[in-house]
Amino acid sequence: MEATRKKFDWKEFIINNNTFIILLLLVIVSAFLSDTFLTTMNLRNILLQQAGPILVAIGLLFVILAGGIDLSVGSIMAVGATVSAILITDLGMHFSVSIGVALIIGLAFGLFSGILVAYAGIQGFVATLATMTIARGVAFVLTEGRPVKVEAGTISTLVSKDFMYPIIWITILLIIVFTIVHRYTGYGRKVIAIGSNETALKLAGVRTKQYIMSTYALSGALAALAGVFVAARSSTGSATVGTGQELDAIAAVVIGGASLMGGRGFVLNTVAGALILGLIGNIMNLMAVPSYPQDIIKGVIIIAAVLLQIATSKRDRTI
Amino acid sequence: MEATRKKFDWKEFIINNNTFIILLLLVIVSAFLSDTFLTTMNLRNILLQQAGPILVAIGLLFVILAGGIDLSVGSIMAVGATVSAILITDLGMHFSVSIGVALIIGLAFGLFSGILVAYAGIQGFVATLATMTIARGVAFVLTEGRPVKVEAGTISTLVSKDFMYPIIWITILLIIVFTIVHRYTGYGRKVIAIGSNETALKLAGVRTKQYIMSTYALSGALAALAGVFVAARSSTGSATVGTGQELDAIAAVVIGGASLMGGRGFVLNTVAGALILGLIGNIMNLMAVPSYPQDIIKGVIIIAAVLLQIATSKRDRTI
Amino acid sequence: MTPEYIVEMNHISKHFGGVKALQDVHLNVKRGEIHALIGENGAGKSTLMKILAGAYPKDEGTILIDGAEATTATPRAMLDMGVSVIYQEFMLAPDLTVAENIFIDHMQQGLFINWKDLKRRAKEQLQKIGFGNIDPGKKVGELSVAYQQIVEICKCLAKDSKVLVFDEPTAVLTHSETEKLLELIVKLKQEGVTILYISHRLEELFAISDKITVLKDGKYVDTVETASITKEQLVTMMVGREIEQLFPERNAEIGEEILRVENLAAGDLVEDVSFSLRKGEVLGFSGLVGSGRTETMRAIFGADKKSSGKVRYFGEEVNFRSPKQAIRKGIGLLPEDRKTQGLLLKQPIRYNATLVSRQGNGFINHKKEQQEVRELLARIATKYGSTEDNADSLSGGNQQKVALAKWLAVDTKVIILDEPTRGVDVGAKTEIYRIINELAESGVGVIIISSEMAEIIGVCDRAIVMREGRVTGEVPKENLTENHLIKLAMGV
Amino acid sequence: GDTEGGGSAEGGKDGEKQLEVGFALKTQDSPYFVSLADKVEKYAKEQGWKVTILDAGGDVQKEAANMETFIAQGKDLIFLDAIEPDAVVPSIDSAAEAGIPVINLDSGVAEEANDVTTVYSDNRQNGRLVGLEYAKKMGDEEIKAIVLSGAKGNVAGYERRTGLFAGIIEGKLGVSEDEAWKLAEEFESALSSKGKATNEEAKFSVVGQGWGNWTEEEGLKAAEDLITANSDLTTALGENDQMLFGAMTALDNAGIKDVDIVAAADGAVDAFDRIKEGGYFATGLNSPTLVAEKGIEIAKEILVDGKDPESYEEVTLTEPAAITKENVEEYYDLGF
Ligand SMILES: Nc1ncnc2c1ncn2[C@@H]1O[C@H](COP(=O)(O)OP(=O)(O)OP(=O)(O)O)[C@@H](O)[C@H]1O
Ligand SMILES: Nc1ncnc2c1ncn2[C@@H]1O[C@H](COP(=O)(O)OP(=O)(O)OP(=O)(O)O)[C@@H](O)[C@H]1O
Ligand SMILES: [Mg+2]
Ligand SMILES: [Mg+2]
Repeated sequence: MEATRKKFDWKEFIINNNTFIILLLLVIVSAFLSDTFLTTMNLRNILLQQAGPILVAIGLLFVILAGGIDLSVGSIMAVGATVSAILITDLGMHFSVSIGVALIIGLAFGLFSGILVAYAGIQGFVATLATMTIARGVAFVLTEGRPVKVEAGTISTLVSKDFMYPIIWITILLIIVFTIVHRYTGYGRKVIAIGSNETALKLAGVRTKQYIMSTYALSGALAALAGVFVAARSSTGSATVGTGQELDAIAAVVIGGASLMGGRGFVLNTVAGALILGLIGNIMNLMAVPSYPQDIIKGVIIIAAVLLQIATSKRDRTI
Repeated sequence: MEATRKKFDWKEFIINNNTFIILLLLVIVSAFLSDTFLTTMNLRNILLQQAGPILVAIGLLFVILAGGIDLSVGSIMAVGATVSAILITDLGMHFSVSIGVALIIGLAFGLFSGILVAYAGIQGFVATLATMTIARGVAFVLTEGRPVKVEAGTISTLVSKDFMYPIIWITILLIIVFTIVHRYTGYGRKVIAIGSNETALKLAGVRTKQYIMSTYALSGALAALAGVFVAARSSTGSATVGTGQELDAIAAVVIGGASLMGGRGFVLNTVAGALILGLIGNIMNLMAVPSYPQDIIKGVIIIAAVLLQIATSKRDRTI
Repeated sequence: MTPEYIVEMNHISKHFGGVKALQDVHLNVKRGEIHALIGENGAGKSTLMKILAGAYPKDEGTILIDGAEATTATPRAMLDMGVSVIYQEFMLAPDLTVAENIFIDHMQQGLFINWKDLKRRAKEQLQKIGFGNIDPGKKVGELSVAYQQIVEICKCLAKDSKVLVFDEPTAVLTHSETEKLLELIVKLKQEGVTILYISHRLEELFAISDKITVLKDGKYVDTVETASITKEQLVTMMVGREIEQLFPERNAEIGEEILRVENLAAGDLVEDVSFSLRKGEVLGFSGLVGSGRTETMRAIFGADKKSSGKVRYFGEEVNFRSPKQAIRKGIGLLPEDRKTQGLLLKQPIRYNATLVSRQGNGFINHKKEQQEVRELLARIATKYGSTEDNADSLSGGNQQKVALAKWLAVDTKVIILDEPTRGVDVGAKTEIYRIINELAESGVGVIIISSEMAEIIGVCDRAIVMREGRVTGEVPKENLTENHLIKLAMGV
Repeated sequence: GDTEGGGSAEGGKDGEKQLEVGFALKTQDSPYFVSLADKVEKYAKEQGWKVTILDAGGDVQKEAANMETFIAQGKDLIFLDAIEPDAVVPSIDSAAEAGIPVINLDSGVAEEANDVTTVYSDNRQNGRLVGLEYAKKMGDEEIKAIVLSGAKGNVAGYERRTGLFAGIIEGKLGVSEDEAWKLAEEFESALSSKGKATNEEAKFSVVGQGWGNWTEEEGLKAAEDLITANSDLTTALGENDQMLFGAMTALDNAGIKDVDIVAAADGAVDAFDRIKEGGYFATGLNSPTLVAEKGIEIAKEILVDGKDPESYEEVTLTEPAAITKENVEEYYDLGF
């Protein structure tokens, strides 16, 4: 109800939206660099490709908000992909049930990390490094190293054109849900508060351990879902799914402006961060940039994006 | 000059030496599990295999002590391996010169990360993630993706039996040097202090940025040397060297009891941490544990080791 | 029948490693009284309160709230029993807004948070205690320390507790805010809330408390009616000896001018500051919280950028771009917040004490260093276990001494002390004043920023008063009175 | 019996010493290698030998460690599937020094290595044969292709794609094999430095290279981007079958038809089925069964029959072949 009308503050606007501005810049540059970039087909591909990474990054965001880190997401993707495939193929389950089971198993792996961190007091980096190794091992043991082919018309429904590409809609829905959870629920705010000052919350009588544990569980479940997406896209559940995805996901969260110290970060910015990373790969492929320099360029763009982040949010110098 | 003689405090002793005790336990168990474990040949193999990982972990320890993290070590190993090989093969350099150049280039990559972190204010995780990508790309570009064969009798001198396996001696020497640097020099003291409270140190007149940068440079140089070791052992410089080594190195540092928050950690414990990880691999090989369950077992042992760490160093519960 | 005591703590013991923080301590508080808790730094006051709050488990003893024994002493359980604590170290989440922090454990009433409503409720709470000017939508990390303290208080008040514990709430507040807070506490008492109050500022205790319990070295000394005791008697109970003079005499010779600041501007706040400092002089800086004293000194010291103005040091114009340059020239600064800026809490006391003196990267002789540190700490009568214990094992006052010790280990010509006695007990305070005197007597120019006017008056040769980033007055020793200082600070 | 997993080579008390062999495998993350390991294990057991398999997970250092473990345990013979041809030489030589013969399976190693022989299906020749078949099919038509590669820095992958290029160029231009290899290497080199490569005369161009990590899902992703940028392509080349399966899905999704799927070498049963159906042009024969059979046969000659390990040729090739619709039935049982 404030009557004063403020002049539009450009600086403030840029600071608050720097991730989105970087994304926009990248889209514009890409559109100039390649004719095919803005085609429906390419944009749809990007969405289909990035749906999984976006979910993984969102799950990770919550872990990071609470001051943790999760390296196991890539491996849990593999568990999600292989479990859902095996249940359909070997046990003849309906694909929706198999997805449910895969999510629960992903959640269980997350819980495992969460218990190690919250209750056993192991540093998140190490606990999830261990879970990462274990989950990958489990995926390989389950499939005996052979990709499990899934019958068409089951899990592939998730990417079916006839149903308007469900995974895109699921992802958009989850983005909305988690934006709300982050901003409008006590859960979201407590997770942020824990990353900001855990002791304060404990002393306010909040069972912080449960919350910390829950973020890992959430991250595990979303990673498993991302794995299911991969399985759906290739109609195959393979134990190699998601290799290295953890680093991309962390990069996405940071490019989205979150602090790895916890307490600061937003869902939509994280989504933008994941898309930025995805776009970099996409445009280099479209332009047929030679493969070996691709890594170098990707590294440089990550640095540039983060520097832009920092430059547009710079506060006064203090020691 | 305190005159009081204390009774030997077992509890204190265990707390202070828990990493070494875990290592010892593992050695004893391994000796029981496998006859070949305690053979000279196997022990020598372990030393030759772990020389590189130990150096990488020590470099990383300094970064971590100062409150940072370095994901680029694995890729810098690849740069070290390929550069040293190419200089000998393509430019006909003497191998000692080529090693020197490789170290300098490794150091330069470390400096690059260090500048990004200390001066540009990028979070260490992301800066080194970018460097990791870039360094790997550089290694691929340099070799055009194909391993570079090095003539026998050059770089392989480093692992020659006739010279009593120089890399083992170099590693032991460096362990001693860095133990002294950590414990008995102002440099080591400052690195630890930065990890505890950088602001306090700045206000005490220390140019903390230089020190932070230097830890990354050190880590880069040691990683390159570890890469040279790999090249020496295989007489080949390959761009795929060191893939995933960063995670093992971080695990080694943490199993060695260091805190990823900075300020706490010891060189010898880190060495023990690296050896623990190495032994786990070695004994599973000796026992021919199938490769998929190996991952699972490795994860479980990491957790067990860290839990033992925590259990033997438990302080009073406080919030 | 309601029991006589609302809080009954009996035979409480607690140790941290080898340190016996509390031994067989009693604390009995009647309903509706303001009960003060006093003792030297490290006497165990905060520990006792943390045990009451369920933050620390006790080794032994019983706690009864309103006659009911607290068997499961977790923060949640104690909150449910009606005990809230405003901690000495702020317990806020800096990344969340004021409103969220105030209602941290009950943000939403329905499924979702109603931000408008949350902010409105927070505003109401803030207004209730007279700080309606704090924006409930602002992040706590962006507030000044004083305002953070207010939020912390507000957060506990929002819980409708039966028992409220204030652990040194005024250490970071200035005069006017302290007044407001004390008024509020009295009002709460009238509303039937029982108050436990900890402070090192004796005049506050005498102003509001009904009873005082004294702790010393982790042991219970006595509980007395405030009305029946004098300040001197109380100090003697606390310290175990008489303190003749809070502010010891100084015989420093004030010499030539060594530092001159002209029209200094820095940051958003400091606009036009000029003053000079002489050899052997103790110069006070007074003013309200946020008046820009800290920022002025940081700019001089090279910790922040100057935007304009000149600094002359021994007649020569200097422009320090980093603390290192200032330190090289012989200027030292003790920052106002020892926890975040002054100490390496998780490192040995020894490392802290040699933080400035050990600038080189060469070899360290640990034995020699230990000896040096022991001598240094003995000089300023620091209480500690071993030089190898971590700094966070020390009590507040002794932490402050260790932070100060690092400057005593080097030769300084000018030393700036920002709130040097914040949270320090009377006994330790006199010792710090003694150290200040020694420094001045040896020819060092000393600048003291203090929000305690008594301190400015008692210790300084001259005082500068600041308000909103400008110097509003310079007061010579003979004119140093509270009245005068307040007028200049408030701009009336 | 505490010899379970231990290092003891003793069999029964009076019985003959049980032979122990080790297999140092480069990775076990795809069906080919899983199948190779299974076959080696199976055939060795049929001989009554004890087999230990150690997997390097694609890590050169781990591979060296695995070799060292076998040497320390005093295995009677080591099978090796090397990650890199040069990097593994010191390990092979120290095995030889310890009197342990090493037989390379599936991957070639540098010539100077002191091994018995290398049993493999020649990646280069397989690629070339497939390339030749494909050139024959295309005749004078232009080939505009994308190529799906496995992992950066992988030697087998390099050999396979270069082989494909050589075969196509040789078939289209009718030059000698040597000449074709030279042109193919130039072509590869252009591809790796510019991201595209063309041989005008042969009317053959590669418009983009994607990295599929040998897997279907990553092959799909890489192919999607490449297809989008080049919707008028005629051919998807690949270094194995799995990645090309991904490419087929991508093509399907994009509604692009009539693109030929050409794999340099592999031999998944799945691929054979698709070749039969006609949706898949060809793949090179890389049969784990053949490699394992031949390897065990040589091992038996050395260990049991006492044949001189030095007497073997540098390489023992299993038959390379381009498997197309015409001959797929013949090879079907060798698939995996
Ligand atoms: N978490 C802890 N770990 C170790 N020792 C502690 C801890 N907390 C307090 N102590 C020790 O317990 C004793 C009592 O400390 P406490 O903080 O209760 O003193 P205090 O009376 O509140 O002092 P101050 O007036 O300085 O706040 C001190 O010796 C202190 O060093
Ligand atoms: N790091 C910071 N972040 C945000 N605001 C700050 C910071 N440091 C100081 N401020 C603000 O600048 C103002 C001036 O602070 P400064 O500490 O210089 O004042 P002061 O007169 O020294 O008061 P105090 O008694 O609190 O030390 C305060 O209102 C505070 O809110
Ligand atoms: Mg206290
Ligand atoms: Mg201040």
